[in-house]
Amino acid sequence: MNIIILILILFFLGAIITAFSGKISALVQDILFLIVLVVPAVLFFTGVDMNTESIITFSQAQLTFGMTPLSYYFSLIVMGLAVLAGFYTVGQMNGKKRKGYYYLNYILSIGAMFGILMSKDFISFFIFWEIMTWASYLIVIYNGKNVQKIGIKYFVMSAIGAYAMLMAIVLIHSITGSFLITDLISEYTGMTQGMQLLIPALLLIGFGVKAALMPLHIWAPDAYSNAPMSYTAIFSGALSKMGIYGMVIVFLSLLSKVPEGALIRDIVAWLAAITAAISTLWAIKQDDAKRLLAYSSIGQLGYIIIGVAIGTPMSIIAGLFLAFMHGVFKSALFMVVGAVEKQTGTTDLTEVTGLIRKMPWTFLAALISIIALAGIPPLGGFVGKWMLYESLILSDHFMLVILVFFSSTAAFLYCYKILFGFFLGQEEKEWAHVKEAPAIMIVPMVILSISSIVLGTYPQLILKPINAAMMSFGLPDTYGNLWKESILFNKWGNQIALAPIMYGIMLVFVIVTIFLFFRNRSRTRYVTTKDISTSGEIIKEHENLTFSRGFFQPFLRAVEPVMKRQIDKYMLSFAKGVEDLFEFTRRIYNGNGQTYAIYAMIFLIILLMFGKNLLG
Amino acid sequence: METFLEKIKDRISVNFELDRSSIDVERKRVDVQIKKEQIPSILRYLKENMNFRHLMHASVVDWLEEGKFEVLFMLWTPKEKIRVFVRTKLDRDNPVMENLDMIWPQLNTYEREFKEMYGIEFTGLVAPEEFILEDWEGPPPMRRDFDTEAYAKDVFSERIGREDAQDVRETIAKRSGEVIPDFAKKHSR
Amino acid sequence: MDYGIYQDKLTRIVTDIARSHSLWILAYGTGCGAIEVPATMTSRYDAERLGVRGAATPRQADVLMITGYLTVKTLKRVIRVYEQMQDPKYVIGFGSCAVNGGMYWDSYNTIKQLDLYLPVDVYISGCMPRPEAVLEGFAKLQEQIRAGEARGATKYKDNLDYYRGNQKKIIKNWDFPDYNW
Amino acid sequence: MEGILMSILGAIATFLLAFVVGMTYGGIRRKVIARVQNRYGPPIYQNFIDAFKLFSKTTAVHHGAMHLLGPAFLMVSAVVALMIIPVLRDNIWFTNLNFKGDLIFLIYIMTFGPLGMALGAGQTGNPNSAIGVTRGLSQMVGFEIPWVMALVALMIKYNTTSVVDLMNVQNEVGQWLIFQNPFAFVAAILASLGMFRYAPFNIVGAPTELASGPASENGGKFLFTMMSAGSVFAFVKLTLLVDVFFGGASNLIELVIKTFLLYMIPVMYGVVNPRYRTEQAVTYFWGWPLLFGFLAIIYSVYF
Repeated sequence: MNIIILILILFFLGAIITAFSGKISALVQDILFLIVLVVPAVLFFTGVDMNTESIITFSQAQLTFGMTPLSYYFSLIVMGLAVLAGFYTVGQMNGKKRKGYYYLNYILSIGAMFGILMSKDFISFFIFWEIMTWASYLIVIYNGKNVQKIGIKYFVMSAIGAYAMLMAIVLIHSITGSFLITDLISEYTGMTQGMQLLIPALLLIGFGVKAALMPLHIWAPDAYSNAPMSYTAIFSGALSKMGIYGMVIVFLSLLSKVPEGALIRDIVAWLAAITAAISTLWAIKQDDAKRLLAYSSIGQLGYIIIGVAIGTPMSIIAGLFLAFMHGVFKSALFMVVGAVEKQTGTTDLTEVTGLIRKMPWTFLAALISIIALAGIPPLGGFVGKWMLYESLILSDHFMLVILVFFSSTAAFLYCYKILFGFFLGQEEKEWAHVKEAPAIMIVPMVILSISSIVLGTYPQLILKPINAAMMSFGLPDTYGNLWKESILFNKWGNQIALAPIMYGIMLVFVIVTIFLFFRNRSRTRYVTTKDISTSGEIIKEHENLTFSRGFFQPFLRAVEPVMKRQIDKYMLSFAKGVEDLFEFTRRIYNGNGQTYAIYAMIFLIILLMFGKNLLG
Repeated sequence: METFLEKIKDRISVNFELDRSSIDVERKRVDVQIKKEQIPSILRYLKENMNFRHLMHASVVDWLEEGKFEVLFMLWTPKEKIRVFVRTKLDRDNPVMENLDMIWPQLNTYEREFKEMYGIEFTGLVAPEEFILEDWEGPPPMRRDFDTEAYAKDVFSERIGREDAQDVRETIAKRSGEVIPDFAKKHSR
Repeated sequence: MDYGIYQDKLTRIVTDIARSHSLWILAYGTGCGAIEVPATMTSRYDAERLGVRGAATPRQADVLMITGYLTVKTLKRVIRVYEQMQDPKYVIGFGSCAVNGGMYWDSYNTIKQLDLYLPVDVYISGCMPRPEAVLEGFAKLQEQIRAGEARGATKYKDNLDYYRGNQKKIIKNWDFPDYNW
Repeated sequence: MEGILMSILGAIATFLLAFVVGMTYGGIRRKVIARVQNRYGPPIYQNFIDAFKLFSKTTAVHHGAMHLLGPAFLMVSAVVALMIIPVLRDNIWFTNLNFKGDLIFLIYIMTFGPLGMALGAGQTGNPNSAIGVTRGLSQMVGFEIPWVMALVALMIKYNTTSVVDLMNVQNEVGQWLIFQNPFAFVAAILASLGMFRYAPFNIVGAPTELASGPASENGGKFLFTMMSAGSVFAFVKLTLLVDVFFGGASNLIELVIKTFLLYMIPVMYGVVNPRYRTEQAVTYFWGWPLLFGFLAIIYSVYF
């Protein structure tokens, strides 16, 4: 038996067994859950290589599985996050109800993601895509809150994406006669011009839903914030990357082959840039940490899509690098929020204050991840953003640079808000009892934040697989030549000289910081946050002066004209229009048998008249 | 104008069974002396029926010699531009009154002040914390029998060099030959 | 004498000169004296040429100016502010109310001897002192600092029991947080 | 080995230079403000006295780890930015880290300090600090746009993101980028008004509103660290402007003259202006500066 099939079977059988093992004991369920996540990961990292390929034949169709360098890269994200978030999940779900349901869907979606990455034909791709959508949908409505509003939004948008994708697949099959992705790529240049634009556009709609590209993003804030945080780490970190994965294939193997592709690319890049800017503004406005991070995820996915859509080698590296980094730091941040939620029971940034001394490890993970998210050197986020700016400037996309710069500067605002809201400010009596989260939740966060640091200093760790993936699309070998592509890198010498310079900077950082820290610490006296300079007024125990409401009110007033226009509202009015249309159609189907008979007659007549041409 | 003043006078005297001569009317001002039990009803009546919507001021006078506190409410009507003074006298030894801040919410502040400065109790007054005097443990300081100099001498130590400071008023009185009555010597500082 | 690591005489002299020429004042605007401070700081009298400059919070300030009478209620805040200031710190009593109670000598709520509660380095007399007098007060304070005599903070710390006793005598409901000292 | 020693010594020399120049400029600014207000004003070396006094304060309090780290982050960011920026042309002493002044890197490293400081200010628990921080961040979003536009205009024109490369294209006075692309200079200098945070953009510190904002809990050594870091930052910003628009400086005197003249622009703008509200300070940069930024980009793309 092939190892990919083995892994997939492990996932799907394991999911079911885990779901029902809760009957035995909760501990057994937890352990089984971890086994089902860890064993495939181990199998994957040890057993799967690029040559593994397997074909399952049903009566008519063939399902082809195999790994490409690109899917290997994305599997790194999925598998790594699945295991880390799995441990975190066990900690977070401890003592909660409907664990079996949750574990089942969790493992199913991981397995489906793995299946998507391993699919070499559109049928299995689509099947796994739907399993992933369904599993994540079931988790989104796990809380049972606002299912009508949130679940329907996610479901409708996913359905739109799925239908677009299905239409594209049918089109592809009708043209090429095959479901294999490789066949599409090889025959793509021979298609008519209309098809050359239509197929990628339809596929992009399908992928754009998962990657939360602008007009299709409206499900994301609600869905991300409604799912349990341990799954949102996967949702935002890995599941959204499936959209990116599809986009990379579409852009690199289809649209880059034809001159007309430039149009779609520019449109997508612009949409992504606007997504990034607007959702950043919305993130600033949120008072709930979950929603804030959800909007932030949409913005960050925007950067990634820009990188992929621009399509110069360097921008693709930037996009893929950012995809990995986003998986790392954003899932760490969602885990942080989950930990705070578990310990305090709320994620409202205006309520929780001063947890830094209560939850130091969580704060550390949050701090590092936030620095990485803000893109401040020397952490990993900076390297990605840096390459993105470089590639945008070198390819003369100056307006995109400005938009990206705007959103990444505005991102500092919500970065500060989330750190300040939870961890800084005055220590409140209400949260005096709060303890640090259990170790099983802390360790994944810390591992993720350490990887942010490591990847900032050694980006080549993942630049290598990125390079392999890009070479498989016929792009030049950038790993050795990257430093020629980039003026920056080149300036430092011909080798991968990022590490020494980062070491230099980190050395200065560490030395000066430690010097000042300990120097000041030894000569100062600790006082609590109640002992602040307030014109001499003594702050009582129950008083809390932390500034947390209306945090960026003046800024939001300044950008108000932009934020007035909400896509949600347009969508809703569109939905209202559709509803009216259906109301009209319902009048046609009035339930009267004679009317139906007339319709059938008309249809038959039309069929007789034009049938020949139609059936051709 | 006269007629309106007269109208007020009439109505008050009829409704609250007052002698017309006890209501003092000047130009644009009506002065009513009334029992403390009638205070809520007269204030309500004036506010709701006579359009005295505005509470200008509330104040307390310490009539030490009579053994009374006089509580004074000044009302105003914006339409006729007429003031009404409603006065009542409380027993100085047992100054208790009904809480009135449901009629005008700003009376709450006045009542807190009266309570602190004169020791007048308002039954049913909800005052979250002290108004001006923080941690005050002495007698209400605005009462005339409160000897502020003695209190200050007792509590705050004097800087050396000020002991021979003369009583300004006595010195001036001695110079001009004015006779200061005994009660004034004690209570007028 | 608590000069920390600056035991060396020369450094002490240099430090004192620097301290005397950089007095950041925290004007605790009680009473009518607060209005004289702007006059002292602005164009005509320009205290900034002596290095005198306003500080926004007690943590940054060197000099606490008590500009007028102090009620008990205010004294509580002043003590708190003084204790939040960082050593070395100086106190200037400003106007006759701060000196001996002034016209509030028989008030039931005004303290008459500031130096019972806080170590005062310089008193400026007058009701109110004109800006010239204020400047002279600053000059006196500078002289004291340069001579190494303005050691109010040390005095306060060493005789904390004395000051606390006086403070507690008039501040009845002592709710200072214990994290203060 | 000699190279390392030399670069360490050079780094120290650069830091001292930046500290002294920044502090002196600060003193000059106070003097200028005083003269404009018809005062005599403090001596020019007043800032050194203040700094020394702050440093020699014998006690201080802190509110926790982030409060200790905040000023340290500010200082680190200033030092790293200084190490990366080319202070003098082709001068071996001021090469510092062997890194050719990447502009994007510089922009990000220069925001790191204020962000670290913001965290430190956040932990103090003083509401004024947090309000000041939010104002500062909002203002940063404002001025960063025209600033980046000016730089992007130059980067696109010369196809580089390195300060050194930009310096190398302006060997003569006529080639200075202020003459090559005056719009970019205007946009950058208007953005730098916000960067220096002098009036009317001093909404962060705002002593009368916010009790000096993020600094409100910092006294003594913390304030000293912040003050020195601020001075070094001022020097870094001025040097960056000189490097980008005035062809850098080949000796110290030239550097001082150029930076001083540039420094006078925000100072002079500040002394005659009151303070903006936050949204005014943000939207100010989205008016004329933004227009000049667009003009700069159009100019560098089409001309």
